[in-house]
Amino acid sequence: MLYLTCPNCGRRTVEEFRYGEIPTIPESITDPDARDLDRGFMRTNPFGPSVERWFHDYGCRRWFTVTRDTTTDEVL
Amino acid sequence: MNEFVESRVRLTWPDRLRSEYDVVILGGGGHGLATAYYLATRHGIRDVAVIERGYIGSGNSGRNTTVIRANYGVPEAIRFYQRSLELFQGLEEETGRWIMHKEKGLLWIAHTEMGLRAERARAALNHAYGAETVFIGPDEINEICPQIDLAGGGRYPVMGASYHPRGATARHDRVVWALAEGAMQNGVEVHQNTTVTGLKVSGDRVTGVKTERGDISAGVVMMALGGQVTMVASMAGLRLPIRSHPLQAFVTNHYQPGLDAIVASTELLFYASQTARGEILIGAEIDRQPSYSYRSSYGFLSSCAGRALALLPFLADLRVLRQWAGICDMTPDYSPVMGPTGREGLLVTTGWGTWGFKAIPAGGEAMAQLIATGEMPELIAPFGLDRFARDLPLSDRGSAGTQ
Amino acid sequence: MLEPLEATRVIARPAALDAVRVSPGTLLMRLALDDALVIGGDVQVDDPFAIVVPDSGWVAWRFGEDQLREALVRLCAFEIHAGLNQGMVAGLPAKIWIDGDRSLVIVAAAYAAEFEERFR
Amino acid sequence: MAVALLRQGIHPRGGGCICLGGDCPNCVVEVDGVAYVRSCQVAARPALEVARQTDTPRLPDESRPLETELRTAFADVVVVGQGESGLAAARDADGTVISFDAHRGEEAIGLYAGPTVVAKTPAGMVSVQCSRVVVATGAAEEQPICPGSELDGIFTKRAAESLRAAGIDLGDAVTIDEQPQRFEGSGRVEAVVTAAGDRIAASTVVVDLGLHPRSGLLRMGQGLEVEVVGDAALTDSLPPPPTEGVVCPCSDVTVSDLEAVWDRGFREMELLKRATLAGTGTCQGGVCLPHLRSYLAAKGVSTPAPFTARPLTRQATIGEVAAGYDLPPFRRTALHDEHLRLGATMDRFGAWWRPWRYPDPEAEYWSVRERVSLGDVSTLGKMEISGPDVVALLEKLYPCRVADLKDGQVRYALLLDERGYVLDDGLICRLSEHRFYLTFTSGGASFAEMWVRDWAETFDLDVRILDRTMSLGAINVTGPLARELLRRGGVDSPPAYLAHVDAAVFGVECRIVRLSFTGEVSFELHHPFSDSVELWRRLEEAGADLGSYPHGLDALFTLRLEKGHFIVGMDSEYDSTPRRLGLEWAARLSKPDFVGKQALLRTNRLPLNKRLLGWEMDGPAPIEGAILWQVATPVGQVTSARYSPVLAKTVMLGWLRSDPAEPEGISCDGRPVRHASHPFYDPDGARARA
Repeated sequence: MLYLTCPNCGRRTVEEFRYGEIPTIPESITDPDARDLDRGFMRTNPFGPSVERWFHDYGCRRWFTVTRDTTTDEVL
Repeated sequence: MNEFVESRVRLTWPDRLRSEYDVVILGGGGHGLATAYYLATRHGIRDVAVIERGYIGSGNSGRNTTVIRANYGVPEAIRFYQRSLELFQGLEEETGRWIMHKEKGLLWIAHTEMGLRAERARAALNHAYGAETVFIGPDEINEICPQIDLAGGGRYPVMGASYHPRGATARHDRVVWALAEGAMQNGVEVHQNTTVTGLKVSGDRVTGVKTERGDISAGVVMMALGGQVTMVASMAGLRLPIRSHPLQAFVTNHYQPGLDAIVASTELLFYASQTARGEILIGAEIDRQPSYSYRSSYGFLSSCAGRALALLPFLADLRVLRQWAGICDMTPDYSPVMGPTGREGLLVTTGWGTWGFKAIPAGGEAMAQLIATGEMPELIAPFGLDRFARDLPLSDRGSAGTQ
Repeated sequence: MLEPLEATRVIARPAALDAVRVSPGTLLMRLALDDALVIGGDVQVDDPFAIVVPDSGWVAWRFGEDQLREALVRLCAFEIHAGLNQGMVAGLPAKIWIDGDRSLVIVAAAYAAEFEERFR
Repeated sequence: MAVALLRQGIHPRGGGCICLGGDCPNCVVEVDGVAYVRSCQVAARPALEVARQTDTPRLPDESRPLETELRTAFADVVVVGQGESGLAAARDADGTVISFDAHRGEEAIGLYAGPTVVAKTPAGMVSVQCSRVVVATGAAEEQPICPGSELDGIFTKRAAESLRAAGIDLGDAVTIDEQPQRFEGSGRVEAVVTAAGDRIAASTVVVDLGLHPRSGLLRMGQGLEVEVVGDAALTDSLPPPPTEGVVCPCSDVTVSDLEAVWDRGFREMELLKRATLAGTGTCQGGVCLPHLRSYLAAKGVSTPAPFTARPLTRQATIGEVAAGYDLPPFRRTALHDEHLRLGATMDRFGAWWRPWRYPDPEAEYWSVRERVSLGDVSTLGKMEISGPDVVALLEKLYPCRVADLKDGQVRYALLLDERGYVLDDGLICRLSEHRFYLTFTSGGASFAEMWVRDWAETFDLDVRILDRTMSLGAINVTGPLARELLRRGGVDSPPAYLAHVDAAVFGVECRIVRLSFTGEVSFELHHPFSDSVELWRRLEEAGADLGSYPHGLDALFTLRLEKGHFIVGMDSEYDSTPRRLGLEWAARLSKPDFVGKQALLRTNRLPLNKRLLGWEMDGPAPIEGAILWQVATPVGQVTSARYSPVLAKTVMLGWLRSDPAEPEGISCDGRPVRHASHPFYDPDGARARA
């Protein structure tokens, strides 16, 4: 039972939200096709702090950004 | 003694970790051990070490809901899982071990016209590609599984189903042990409690692995890691199309056999079956957020129970014994990734999402063939990592069982 | 106690919404920084790009605050405070306005039938 | 209940050491048809039906309606356990405190993130969100592990005290404080042989073997704000290693079973557990865990950690844990009752109830093709968007041009994801220079709002966004006489094809959007939700003498298929690029940028592996999903197939997955099919534009 705090609506269970990823592409990938491919399919899949977007589906219907530790689900 | 005590498998552990093997397999779960098993038994490649961080089968191999089926949504997957289903059918005879394999038939229930359309299409496609599946109506559903409430609690009327008679279950741990034993008997070394700390890289080539117990050189390194594959791959500068999500499940106390079929609903997003021991095992969709946390949630338990009851109300009085979570590596197209990585000497089998257990024998067989021959087997050629660059994804979300 | 809600929806710059004053008896619910639902009155907002439209897509139930709080213990998993609360109630998206005898539960009209059944 | 049974001389399970603490499986019974109920944790009440439980109970045949509910509470501190230390913790805690007392039947069943404690209480299920949890669950008494432990007449010290306090005479009870060698007797204990080898005759034996902390909740709460007090905080000292007898009474695992699997190489705690099933039964290791650890320690395994604690610590039924969960809600359009009045069969499409068929399917179809028909399209996604940067945003979001749209114009558009795959489709209506009205598919509406908002924020563009899906109704007036019906509603100048106007229809303010999905003249009347019923009825009345009959989804699917319109998610797949769908014109690659453009540039250079094509065949339609065969090889799959009354043949859309050259020798359902260009009906669109 993970909880998130919507800056507009307050603390809610995760069931109220939708997850949104912030893609991170290594700067070393400079070729436009390779960047595009990486953005479309490859994932950093962070083990630890992860900056991500959440949409408050059941509330204000706005996005917000949180940092969450993916090993504990704790919001940092 | 209960009849389920493992009384035949014998595991033989090596004394020491050597500094060189022909093949090093990272991950002592079903896929890693199956690859080792087939390398040793089919190809005579025995100088193999399987490196496991915990105990064998401690990852998803010991946390899944044990369904075996081949009714997938793209031809390439149907062929692959059909091969796996057939290997499972022969695994007890081949290994001489009781893996509690039992064919019980699998029902995917539809509750709307759109659901009917999807299940009819699934049946047609699977039939065409050799995985027996038929579309059936409520009367036949009732015959196969009389416990299903055809009214669906008033909200989810049972309008039809695709029925996959060869759908089966087996005991996950016993599959792992049978393969481990078979590999060990043929010379494979399985090293438990050994954590990989890095990959040995020389230019574009991976030449071995670093572990807490010392470095190992290897002709081929194969990653068969559930949950940790992104991190290990990054040690070779490799990026993967993987996001790791928890998948939760729960189980009841044990009861006499009575739920004969595996029951699933893609709309209600749950599936239920009865284990050989008599427990009712219920699983659902993955958690939406990527996470490596094994912590269970009450929200999952409550909603999964509620959805299961809509179709199987007789479950209401069964006692919940425990709930748990596994970590599923999900690809963007909901199909696994098998084969070369673009780094010489490094292979991967990953993206096993919610469908890894059923693929254990075929995945292991194909990866062993790849290692032994250097050629990508035809059966898994479409599952290569290069499919994304070639824009040939194998979109199979509808077959995840939980989507 | 179900009633269709005749409201006005205002999407505007947050600062423009901050400056809005409504007459007594008009209820302005600030759904988000740039979003307000106005019940029972007109609203003028200083934003040429504002979207101000009549919004009849909601239904409301009126309760006394105590009665509502007691019911919500069974129906929602978050803590209710005075004023506007938005979140999952009885499994569907709802807005709860807590203000003594003027307390309301508001859901999209498309969910009215479901909500009525679940609120019992 | 256990006490009540014992008072009558009935051992709840027939035998086994009784603890009365909820720690062992030795008092489980079937209560009112529910198996595995620990009788020591249930208050005896008149009319409860209690039955002796077999080792493997039968599955219930049916279920009884469940009255349980889940209540949510909030507190600063939750104290689990109300022994001395629990009471003290509750007394000394700052802020609000909620306590659970197992002696009052309040059992915490799990500790979850938050922290959140879920408990089963006589009043129902309770979920408490708090800042801190105090685990004061005390300690369990060690159970005897030796031959004969399954006999009746063995009690832990605390159980004996409780029974005596309840006035039950334990007769010649002897107390032992070390693990005995064995119990003797048949059914009921007759003697105990102590560790020292002394045989003591007794019909009741009280065992006082030490305590093991009830640490399940604590272990479950690792990483959370959890504190442990009292006996639950005891250091767990290991008992002497078991040598004989049943270690795990839930799964009937003996010491010799442990020996057998140990010898076979199962030497990790988890492997030992999984190979024997010790610890996987009712008490989840409550009895056997200390002994398993001791067994392994004696084998030289250094301090074997207890196995992972997982919920539930105490048991609840599936029905009980489902309490408080509400199934996903279904939506109704404002016209739901109108459809029922007209006799429609309703079906769910995504989240919405929609009319699938009305009583006369022929009339549904022909009224569109020859007269006029009403369709409820209120479920379409609808969005109003304005702002100084609105054109810039839409130019980025859509693969077609947006800036050149004139006020009042409408354009059909695809929505692509970053991989160049079709996410959704819909209309772009320009209201004024900085104001647009967008539509999306019924299934795509919810996602579309997230999508548009996300990109607006990502590009930091100044726009106002309002999703109007749930607040506007929409009625499609379609057919050759649609214009006449609108005229009767007071609309003298309806919009031209691919244009829109705002006008009153029968007094209802509408945004009239003209396009055509059915292939005939079509006006979508978007209007306030509260006016839907009025508008529908007025249109129905006014159209009666025109031969108007409403059409549902089933007819619509045929009508649109005749026009060759694909439906996102039904005909398209995850990887459907415009090229694969034959809609390359919909993506203008000469635009500076749009979401998915780079992907299209990249993938358009690759060989084309599959295409969505039009097909036709004689005779009735095969199932949607039928396979396309080339001789004996499957080469594709039909996604939509309908018999077209107006064309007197079957028309289909379907994927061809082989070489994309002109396909030949294709069959379906055992009959030949022909690749055919679509639209199948009115290919130049003269009727829609009329």
